[in-house]
Amino acid sequence: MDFVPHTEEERARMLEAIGVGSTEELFQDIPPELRPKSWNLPQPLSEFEVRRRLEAMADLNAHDLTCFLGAGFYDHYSPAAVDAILRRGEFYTAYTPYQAEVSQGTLQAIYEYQTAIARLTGMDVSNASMYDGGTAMFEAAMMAVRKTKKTKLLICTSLNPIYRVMLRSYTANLHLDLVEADLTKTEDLQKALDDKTAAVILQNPDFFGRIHDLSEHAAQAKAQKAMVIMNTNPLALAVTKTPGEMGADIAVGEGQVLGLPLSFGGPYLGYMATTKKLMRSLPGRIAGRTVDHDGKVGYCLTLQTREQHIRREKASSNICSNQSLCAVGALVFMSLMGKQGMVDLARMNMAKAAYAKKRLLAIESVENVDDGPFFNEFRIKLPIDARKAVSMMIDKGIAPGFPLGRYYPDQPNNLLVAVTEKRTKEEIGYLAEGLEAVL
Amino acid sequence: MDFVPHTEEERARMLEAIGVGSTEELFQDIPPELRPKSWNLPQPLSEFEVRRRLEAMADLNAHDLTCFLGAGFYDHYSPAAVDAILRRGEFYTAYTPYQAEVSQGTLQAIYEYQTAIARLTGMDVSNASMYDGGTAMFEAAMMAVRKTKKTKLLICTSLNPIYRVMLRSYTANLHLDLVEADLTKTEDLQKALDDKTAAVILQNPDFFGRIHDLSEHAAQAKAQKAMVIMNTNPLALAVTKTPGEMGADIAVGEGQVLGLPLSFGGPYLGYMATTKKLMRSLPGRIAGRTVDHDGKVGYCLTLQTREQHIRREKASSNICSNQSLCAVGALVFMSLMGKQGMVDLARMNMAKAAYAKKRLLAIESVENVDDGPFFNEFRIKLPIDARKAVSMMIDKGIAPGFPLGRYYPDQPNNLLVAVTEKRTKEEIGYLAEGLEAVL
Amino acid sequence: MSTIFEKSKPGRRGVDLPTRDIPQEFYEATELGAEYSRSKPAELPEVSELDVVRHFTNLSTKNFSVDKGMYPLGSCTMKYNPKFTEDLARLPGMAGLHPLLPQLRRGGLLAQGALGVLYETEVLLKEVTGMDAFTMQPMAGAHGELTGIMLIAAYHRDKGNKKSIILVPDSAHGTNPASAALAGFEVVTVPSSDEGVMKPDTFKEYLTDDVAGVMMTNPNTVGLFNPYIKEIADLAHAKDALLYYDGANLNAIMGYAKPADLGFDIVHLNLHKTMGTPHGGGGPGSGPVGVVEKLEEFLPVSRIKQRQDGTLFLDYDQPKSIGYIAPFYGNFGVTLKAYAYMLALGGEGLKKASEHAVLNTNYLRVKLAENWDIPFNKICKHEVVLSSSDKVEEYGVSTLDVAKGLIDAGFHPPTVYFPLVIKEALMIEPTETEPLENLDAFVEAMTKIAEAAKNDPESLHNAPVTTPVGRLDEVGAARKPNVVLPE
Amino acid sequence: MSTIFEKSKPGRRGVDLPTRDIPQEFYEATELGAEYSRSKPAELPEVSELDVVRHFTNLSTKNFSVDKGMYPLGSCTMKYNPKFTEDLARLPGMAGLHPLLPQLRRGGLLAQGALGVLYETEVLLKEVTGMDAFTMQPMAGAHGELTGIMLIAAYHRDKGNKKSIILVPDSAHGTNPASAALAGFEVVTVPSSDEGVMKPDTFKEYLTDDVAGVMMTNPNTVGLFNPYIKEIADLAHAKDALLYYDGANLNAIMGYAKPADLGFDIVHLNLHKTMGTPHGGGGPGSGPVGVVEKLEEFLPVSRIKQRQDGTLFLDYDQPKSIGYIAPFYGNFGVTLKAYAYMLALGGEGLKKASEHAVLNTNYLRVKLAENWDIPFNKICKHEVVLSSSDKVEEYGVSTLDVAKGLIDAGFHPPTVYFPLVIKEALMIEPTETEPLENLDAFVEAMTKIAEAAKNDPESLHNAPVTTPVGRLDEVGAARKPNVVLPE
Repeated sequence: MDFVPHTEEERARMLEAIGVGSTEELFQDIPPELRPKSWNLPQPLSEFEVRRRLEAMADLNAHDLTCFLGAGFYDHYSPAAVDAILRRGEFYTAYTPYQAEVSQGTLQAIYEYQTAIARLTGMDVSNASMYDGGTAMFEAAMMAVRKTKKTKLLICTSLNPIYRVMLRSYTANLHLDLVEADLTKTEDLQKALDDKTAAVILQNPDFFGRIHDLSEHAAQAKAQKAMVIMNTNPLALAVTKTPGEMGADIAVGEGQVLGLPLSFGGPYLGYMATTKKLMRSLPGRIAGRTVDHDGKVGYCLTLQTREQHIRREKASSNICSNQSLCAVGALVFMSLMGKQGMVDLARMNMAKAAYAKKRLLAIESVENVDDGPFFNEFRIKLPIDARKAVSMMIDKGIAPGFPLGRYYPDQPNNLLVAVTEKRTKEEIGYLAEGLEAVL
Repeated sequence: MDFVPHTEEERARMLEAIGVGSTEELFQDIPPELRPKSWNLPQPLSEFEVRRRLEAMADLNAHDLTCFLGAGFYDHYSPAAVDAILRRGEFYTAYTPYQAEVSQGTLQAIYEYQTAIARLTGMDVSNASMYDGGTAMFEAAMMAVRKTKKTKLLICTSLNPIYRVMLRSYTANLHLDLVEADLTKTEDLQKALDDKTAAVILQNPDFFGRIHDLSEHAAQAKAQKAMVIMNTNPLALAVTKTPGEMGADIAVGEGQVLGLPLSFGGPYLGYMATTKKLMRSLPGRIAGRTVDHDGKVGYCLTLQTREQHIRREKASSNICSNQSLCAVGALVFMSLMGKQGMVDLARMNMAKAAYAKKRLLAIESVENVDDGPFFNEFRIKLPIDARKAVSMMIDKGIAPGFPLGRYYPDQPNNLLVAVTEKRTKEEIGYLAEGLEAVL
Repeated sequence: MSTIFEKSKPGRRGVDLPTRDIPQEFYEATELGAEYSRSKPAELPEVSELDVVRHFTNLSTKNFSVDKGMYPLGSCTMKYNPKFTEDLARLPGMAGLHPLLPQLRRGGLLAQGALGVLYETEVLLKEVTGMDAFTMQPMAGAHGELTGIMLIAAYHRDKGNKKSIILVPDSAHGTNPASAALAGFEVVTVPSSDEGVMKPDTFKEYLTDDVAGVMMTNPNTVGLFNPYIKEIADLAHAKDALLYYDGANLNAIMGYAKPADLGFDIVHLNLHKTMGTPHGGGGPGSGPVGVVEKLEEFLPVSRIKQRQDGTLFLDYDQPKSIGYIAPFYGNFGVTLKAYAYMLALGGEGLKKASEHAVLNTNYLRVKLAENWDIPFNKICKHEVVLSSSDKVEEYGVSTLDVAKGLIDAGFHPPTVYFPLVIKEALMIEPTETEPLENLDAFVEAMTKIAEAAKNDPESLHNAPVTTPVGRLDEVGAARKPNVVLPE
Repeated sequence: MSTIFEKSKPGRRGVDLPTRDIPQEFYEATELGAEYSRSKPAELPEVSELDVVRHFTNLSTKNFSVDKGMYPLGSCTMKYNPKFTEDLARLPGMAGLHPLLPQLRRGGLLAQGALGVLYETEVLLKEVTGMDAFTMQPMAGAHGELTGIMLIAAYHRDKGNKKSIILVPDSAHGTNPASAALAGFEVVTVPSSDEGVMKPDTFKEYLTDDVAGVMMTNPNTVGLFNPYIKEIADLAHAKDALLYYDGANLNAIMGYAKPADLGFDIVHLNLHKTMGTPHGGGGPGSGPVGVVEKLEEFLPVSRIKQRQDGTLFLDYDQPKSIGYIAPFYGNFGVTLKAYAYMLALGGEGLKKASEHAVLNTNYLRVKLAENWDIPFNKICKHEVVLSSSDKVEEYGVSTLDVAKGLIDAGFHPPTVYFPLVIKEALMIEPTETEPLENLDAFVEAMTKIAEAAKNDPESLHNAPVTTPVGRLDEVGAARKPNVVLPE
């Protein structure tokens, strides 16, 4: 099915109006020698056939494993109302709200999203979203580099390894100095900090699920005039000390936990919030509240002089499309959960993870790795290579967690187990029994 | 989850305004002795838990059998745009359009639906839908009884047996005379007709898939001042002679084939169309076009003096809720298919059924039953009880058709096979090979 | 807005069919002879998918709906329709299931999930109503009524009773008398008392030996619970008349009264009212019917039964059954949504729903009484009925004017001119899902309308002015009906 | 309309969590010490599901969208977004899949369907563009650009080239220079000729040894195909500069030219433009990047590869790769929709799409030329650029006035004040899915606006008047930003 509505008769009428004899003539400006030598693409299919094919492909995916995989991306439940709203053509078939008067729906929703993110992070302002947590981290780092005019990024090794690799990729051509170290202890941070440090990059809860108070870290960094960038899980923020409270300059993170499906890696949502002071350095779209000529409240994109379509190579970022619809989805999710619901959801995640950890540590050969508070994920040490254990568990229909050896060669036997509100006591029981059986 | 928004504080404020001390007091008018002795209902569940339960139940259903079951209800493909429209809250969370000014969406859609049904059936007018094909048939019969003031209903045995049974159920208390006979041949009809006959009830394509020209039947009935009611498949109507062309007084049928899911029996849609002459005897809602005080075109429910909320016991029917949303869905389906698409779809069904019939008759022990034109369904005679054959085929993942013995004890070995556009050549091959293997 | 037919362009297509995979000859052979063919194709629209989506998206915006605002349409229970039930009814394992599957040999085992939905819904509804057995087949409330009356007929036929009358109170929904008539009964109307309910002494006057049954709703359409119900039931039963409960108003009493305990023999429920399934612009609904034990054998076939091993099956062996009243198992998709809704609310939630439906209504009652005449201004249940009689007399402002004024204020109007026992009635049912701030806004709108009736009646005569069309010529529409677009 | 925060009522809930099935002690233990806790809960709204659904339903009605009308926003390709792709992206087997699954040992075999979507999409895009290899990771067009520039940097770094300049024509999208700058390059702008395209002789003047790459789109943003492209490419390649193709405008040439054949080394595509996936109010998009063979080794990891046995796997063994640019495989859900779209259209449909996009644009061009100044009024491709300069000078009516006038006529305005090379530009891209009658209606609206500019300019200064708000004080918004609702 193509979606071209033209009938033969209409086509003829249009060609005549244009004054050409054929559609082919409309391409006369493309020199013949540049025309394609091949066009080996499949025959068109009907909607039904495409659906059948995609359904068959979906059936090849083991999406129904009982999921204890997390590592930054979590199997949460998204209430049906979220998708019901996102399915409204008014939201998903619109574009970036350049024309404010006919885009008040998107603009107000984004303004509300920014408000929710600011309140959740304890920061002053938020942008309208970045692509994902990793690109948000890169943009935050660039913001720090631009603002501080310094070149060193000090990165804690408990930052999601994916984001650490992404930072390296993006900065490869930028003559920056990326230093990775375990900065969990403030002593270690103190040692690593110097006056070249543009930013200290930390994560909370960290990649291993551990909850920290990073206030002292932030104070140390500020003392060296380095900016503090914190990556946080927005669901955990319902209960944990906020980047704002800890003194972060920029808060970023992955918004997938706010009602977005795992969807094999995307579309997700990078959130990004900062202080009032840094507002005009923030990359990306920002919606603002204003009034029309009658004093009626309305919303528009604002602070656009930071952006590429105005500033071109001098812009604070190259971003154009962001993850607007995902941001609306996250807002709907946060609205449904609400003030108390978010806290309860966070706590349910914590409680179930704690229960799972207790169940797993009850297995004789399983060792504890971390003490102290943790969110919905934790490390355990297995007596065998975790990759192997995972593989055996998958055969039982359970994805028991993420084998840390993949990112941390010194932790081959460590398994990172995530437990969300979706995991029942029964399923946690299966996990524990299954794991005991394969060890 | 309940959906009560009230907070404690609000409840207290409201009770105070009402002047009662508790919600309990609001039920003081229900005498204590009438209060429930038990309330053994389950604990509330969260949305996630309900979803899990229903998903588990859905997994118990063998909906993915390759489906050659029809018998009046067919496995057609419904384009995604149909459901996308039906999912708009504006359509599905509205009620019967009593207040025309705020219901122009539903009203115009129903007017368009009526137009499509009238054009498809070749009749003058249509109502806004009945519950299903069977209740539409009953209402049509009642219309004929009321109009003709006669008491005999002459019913062809090739009318869907379900509808025949329904007619008997509904008329049990009405002192009518229901006569069933094979009226396929006009001679037989002629014999059965008499001056007590209120209506002759026929089906085309009939229950066995056979296509007839019922013009002569209609003429004969009219000669006896009996009304002619025809049950037709609206998809077949894209190509077959219409009730209007054949001289029917009332056309009814099941609209499920117009883009509605099988959904284990409903919600479906009974369509009902008639002549201008009989318009004011038509039961059910009807939308009409009119103008407002400025002459602007608008739509409203019309001819309401036929209806129960005005006429009470003198109404032409008791119907109140109909299948409005299903009618909108059917309209969207017919719009997407369009004039030519409906013809093409009907033909594809016919062609595939013809191909399947040829493949099945190629099996040595399978016998032909009917000659002559047929739509997307046909009878074959097996060497064994068709019920048994069906059971064995289901074990192969194929629902090969409907064993006619269930309704026609004299046809134990006959199988009614339906083939829609969704069945591929490959699947038809499996059917033929599978059947050959079990016979 | 032009119709989809007027947007048609010859040759335009909205959809592609699957690739032709069988030999071309079979397509060629589909040409029917003139004898069997329609003379020309039906003039359906020729439009693109985009045309269709735009047309219906834009059409939809001309509707008011629960998803947009308060819809206090009395006796219709326009409560919130939870979104998740929409998804569940579309699960492929449910929506894709052929209804004949369980009627094949051993096919029941292939549809245990779907049968389970039906069976478990019956179990829940039995406890909600106190009834002994249910059928899920009726496809709407009025269809349930008709089924109920057919059961009454079957009961008396079986007992050899000759009874031809159904009693209906004057405040009944129009469907009640219409259903009774459609099933072949004579309808006799019983007047209400000045208390607003039917009283036993009046009832007795009408209760002849010919009375086969009595159709009531309790609370009734003025929102009042009839406290004499048990007495009425006893009187009826003494004459072997059956008592029928119109469940349209059940949202008022869940957990506080069960129709069976009140003496009713038959009940229909409106799942699209009480159980939160959407109304769809006028359907599909679902009107399951429950009965006391003595009537169970008359219920329509098939019945869903459970075997010893816990599996479910369809039982057709019901010799006294009234037969089929639906082709299969009712509006299954609607039943499923209601089932999911009941699971979500649980017993607690259902009771809470009724409590708050009643709380909201009484709150409106006391607030509205400040500016409006309420003929029965006392504790009511799910709905309250106002009268604009005084506004008509004093200012020439009719109930219709009030309704249209509410539209301009952003509300869907209440049910108007019903029940018939109250002149110029406005029947208001807020339901439990409407928050307090909306009730207050509604009261404020009604107060302004009361003021406008006095100070600026013209503004109400001219209302609505905020809608795509103004008041329509309904008389003209009925006089010269245009119900199909001419070709 | 008040915000969702202003609708909040203390204690109101929108959702229930699953039943607590583990011992209560574990919940009690979730209380973090003050050290780790936020001092007070985040002030998120406290609202019901109904509140939420109404709020966002009503908000949505304040948006223009493709589903409602013509949206000729130049360079954005606001074509119709087929509905079925929405359903497919939500298939549980796709939407429910954890991205780390294929990174577990033997996990790839558990995600063959998802890997297949990615792999087959790459295959299709390779044929559409002529490129030798693709990555699906970039999550938007600008992200693709950044990835492309990173590839240029990696290429030169690998060869030991010291090149620091990226050339960008003056008509380029703003993302081009911004992307180059973000990747650490110096940007030099090359002017267009009076033919509207960059010419080889001008290009030569800018093509120093320091030039690492050239970013172009062809057709460019005035809708013109640059016929000198091959010559430009040869010049660039002679200096070992790479040629980058901004695929935003690919909808103009599918089947008529492949970027690889034109001499481009790198291309990004906008699946949310050319491949019909929805724009989502500003994303998510998808900006896959294709490269010629010599650049393949630099593509981001992971790469999707096929084994001998036909199974697919993720290949991380790419030592020269620029690394990760996305956490996983890009906006997979968007890729899936684009894949389904391409399967539906097939080669034939994609070519037809471009033909009709160009047909529609040229039709608008000749019709609009009657009343509007079109600086390059010749055969164009997917978009045509008007100038309101004359209207500004003669009547004081600006491009912005014209845009707002179009809103009142029921259309989304074109892109305005871009490209910068045309003063008071109106950049119009109708796309192929817009039917003729809408193009005619658009021309009529533009003709009326041209007349209004002359006869009633005030009406345009005051436009729009049909919208929820009038023209907003954007200057004030930027001067005193209110970007977060105060608590």
